[in-house]
Amino acid sequence: MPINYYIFLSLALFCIGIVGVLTRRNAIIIFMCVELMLNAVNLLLVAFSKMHHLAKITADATAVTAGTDGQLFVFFIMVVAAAEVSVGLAIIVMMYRNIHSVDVNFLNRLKH
Amino acid sequence: MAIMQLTNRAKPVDRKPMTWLESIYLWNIAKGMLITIKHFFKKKATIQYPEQTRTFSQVFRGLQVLNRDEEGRENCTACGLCAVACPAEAITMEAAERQPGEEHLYREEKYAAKYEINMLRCIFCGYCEEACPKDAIYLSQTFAPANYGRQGFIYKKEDLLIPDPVKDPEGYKKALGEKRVKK
Amino acid sequence: MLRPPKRANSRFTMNITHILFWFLSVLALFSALMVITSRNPIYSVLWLIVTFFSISGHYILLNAQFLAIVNIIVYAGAIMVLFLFVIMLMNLSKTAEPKKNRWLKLAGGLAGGCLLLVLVAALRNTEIKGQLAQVNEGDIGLIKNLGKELFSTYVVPFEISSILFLSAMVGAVVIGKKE
Amino acid sequence: MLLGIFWVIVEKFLLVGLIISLSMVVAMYATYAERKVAAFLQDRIGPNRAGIFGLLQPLADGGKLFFKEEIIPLTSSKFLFILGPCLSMITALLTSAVIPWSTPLHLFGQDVPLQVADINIGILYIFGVVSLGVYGIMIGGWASNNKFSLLAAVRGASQMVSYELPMGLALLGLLLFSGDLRMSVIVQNQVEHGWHIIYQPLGFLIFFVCALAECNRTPFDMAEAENELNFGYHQEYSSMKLGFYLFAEYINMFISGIVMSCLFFGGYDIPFVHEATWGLPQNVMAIVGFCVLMGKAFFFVFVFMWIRWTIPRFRYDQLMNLGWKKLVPLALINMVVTAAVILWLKK
Repeated sequence: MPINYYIFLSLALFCIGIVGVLTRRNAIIIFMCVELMLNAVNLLLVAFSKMHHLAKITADATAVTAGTDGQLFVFFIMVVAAAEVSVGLAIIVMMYRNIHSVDVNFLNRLKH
Repeated sequence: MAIMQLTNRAKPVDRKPMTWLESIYLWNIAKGMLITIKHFFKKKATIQYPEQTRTFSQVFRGLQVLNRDEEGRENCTACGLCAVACPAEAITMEAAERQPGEEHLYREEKYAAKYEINMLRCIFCGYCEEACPKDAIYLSQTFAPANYGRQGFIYKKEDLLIPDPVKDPEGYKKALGEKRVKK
Repeated sequence: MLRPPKRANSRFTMNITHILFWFLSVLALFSALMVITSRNPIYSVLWLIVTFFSISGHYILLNAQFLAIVNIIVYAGAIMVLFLFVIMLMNLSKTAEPKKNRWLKLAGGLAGGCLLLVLVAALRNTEIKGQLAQVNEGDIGLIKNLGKELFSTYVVPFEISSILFLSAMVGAVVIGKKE
Repeated sequence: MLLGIFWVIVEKFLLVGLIISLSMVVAMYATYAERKVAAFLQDRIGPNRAGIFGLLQPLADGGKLFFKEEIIPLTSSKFLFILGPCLSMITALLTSAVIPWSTPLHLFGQDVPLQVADINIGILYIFGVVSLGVYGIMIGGWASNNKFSLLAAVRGASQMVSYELPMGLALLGLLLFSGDLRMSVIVQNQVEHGWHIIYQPLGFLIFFVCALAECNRTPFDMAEAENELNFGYHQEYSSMKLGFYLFAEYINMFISGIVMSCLFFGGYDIPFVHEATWGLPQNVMAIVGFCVLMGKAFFFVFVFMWIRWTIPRFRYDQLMNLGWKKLVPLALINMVVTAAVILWLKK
């Protein structure tokens, strides 16, 4: 599969995520759009890793592990995303408890 | 002790915090499961109702029956004592005079033309049986079958009368029940 | 913009893999769009799960089986459940998002579109555009190879990430606790 | 070549169809068995009117569910309301795809493996599907727009998410033994080296408890606590949608029995004998192996029921304490000890 397709697909997903972050005011949905962007990057990383692998292995048949690091990055991104979600959602719950809303526009004041 | 102890059967509750081994519950669960699996192989207590029936006790008070004497004549004279005795006011009746030629039907000069017991009101206390001077009503060892309508629980005289001992001696015996036979 | 270029590879034939690729791509894009356009947050979450599934499908096409299943377990099975949990507990769907400035929405969409346009234009003629990603074969995505690499070369980052996890857990508990 | 692929596809479709219908039939009769076991444990006889020994009772129950009135609450969100039970059913059926049901059959001159897909990540696949099982409950409970349903759904979901963790950790010790995630390799490993239960009794115990929790069976039936949450997450459901939920529970039970026998009790292996020396034809061996696997699974299903009719429900805090403070540390200890022993033996 040409790598171009994957690049454009990931770009499209990433930009959809960005549009979501820009247009929505619900903190949870903004958060979800961030996850979407992370996933777009993940997809591209995996595609690149496979591309890299193919290029290396056609040149040198012994390079069987070439490209593994790309997928491991994805693994680490998932780990970080999981940690981020747990803390982020705790913050959103906290915010909801304080101002009874998850609208980010209400957060532009420091004092409540 | 604030409360006086009446018996020594009360078991003091152990309120010690659970030890770690207890708090994974395994041992107690195993004990419980042993008990239930023992019951798995025990004899079952179920009685398959319509086919098998439980024998009633001698003093069981079931549906009322209107009695006849050995020649098949109705005992009831519509005196109304049972209706008076009934605490639930379940019994109503209408009396009529016996016409000549009806001697083989009714034992005395007066008989009940209508006799109704509302089984939804009846509490099966047996006072009607005690009140009856003619041994005309007694409580048998059957109970009212289920019905679809309330009207079905108002038992008419036809429903209550015992089978004729002359025409249907077996049915009569059966309806008379054990405790009557013994008397 | 996702149409295959006219001067496509001569090896390009429409087989099952390609059909699956297009199907999964369209599904991913459509459900991602639904995520940002749904009014009810619950529907957003569900569409996001569909997106993750189609991305997992892409991983399977790329024979990255481990990542595919981890993506499902971690994202669909844990993270999205957390989201759903929070939304249900707050009962957010009742209070729909208030109508907001349409111009702002338009501006947001426009900005995102411009970014997409610029990036696509920039990346249209990269030097790697002719290269292929290996599909359906190659076993670097299998758990054996990944595990070997992870626990030899990347063992320090792995341990650090576990510490990160622990601190995130503690942090979440501390933040979420009622004082 | 193309014909070969075609036959493989036909074969897999047949196998999938067989497995699904098998799970359905087993689930149907599991409802009957549940009632019978409950009755026997309580000194009763149980259903015995429909057919001999009441064997047609599941059909009667199913017929009743089918012809009940379908009610969709006015204020629910209709699509999700229907999606919930469907998801439950789908995730319950999906798990069976990686299970090796027996040794290969020999049909029409070729070996037919009795496994839908022997994928590289077998066990992880099971975990993935299990982790999706939450959605059926959550969506159904939320879509009903009823606070009892919602509470039950939230409770059930947090229970299932919490118990997935010790479940996975308990399996790590086993995976250290087998060195592979493929189900067929795990079973084969036990045929050669003895069942995993011998090496991993603690791991099995933890896995079993977690399997109970994942199937939402008593003592962990937080999601449908009848006496505190009325009827749990499927309170608003009626007719076949309710049937789907109930069915999914029994399918889950059956599949988890199968999974446990595959992981810890040797799958289709017959204990204490070396059946390869019997010299039976391959097909007969396959059928015998299948029956053995089913026997083990049915035993687990029976134990599930036995536990259900013995133990009362845990309180919610007890449940969480047990999961996070008891099972997770135990599973961790189990894993570390196993790893140390393996390392020591290898050295």
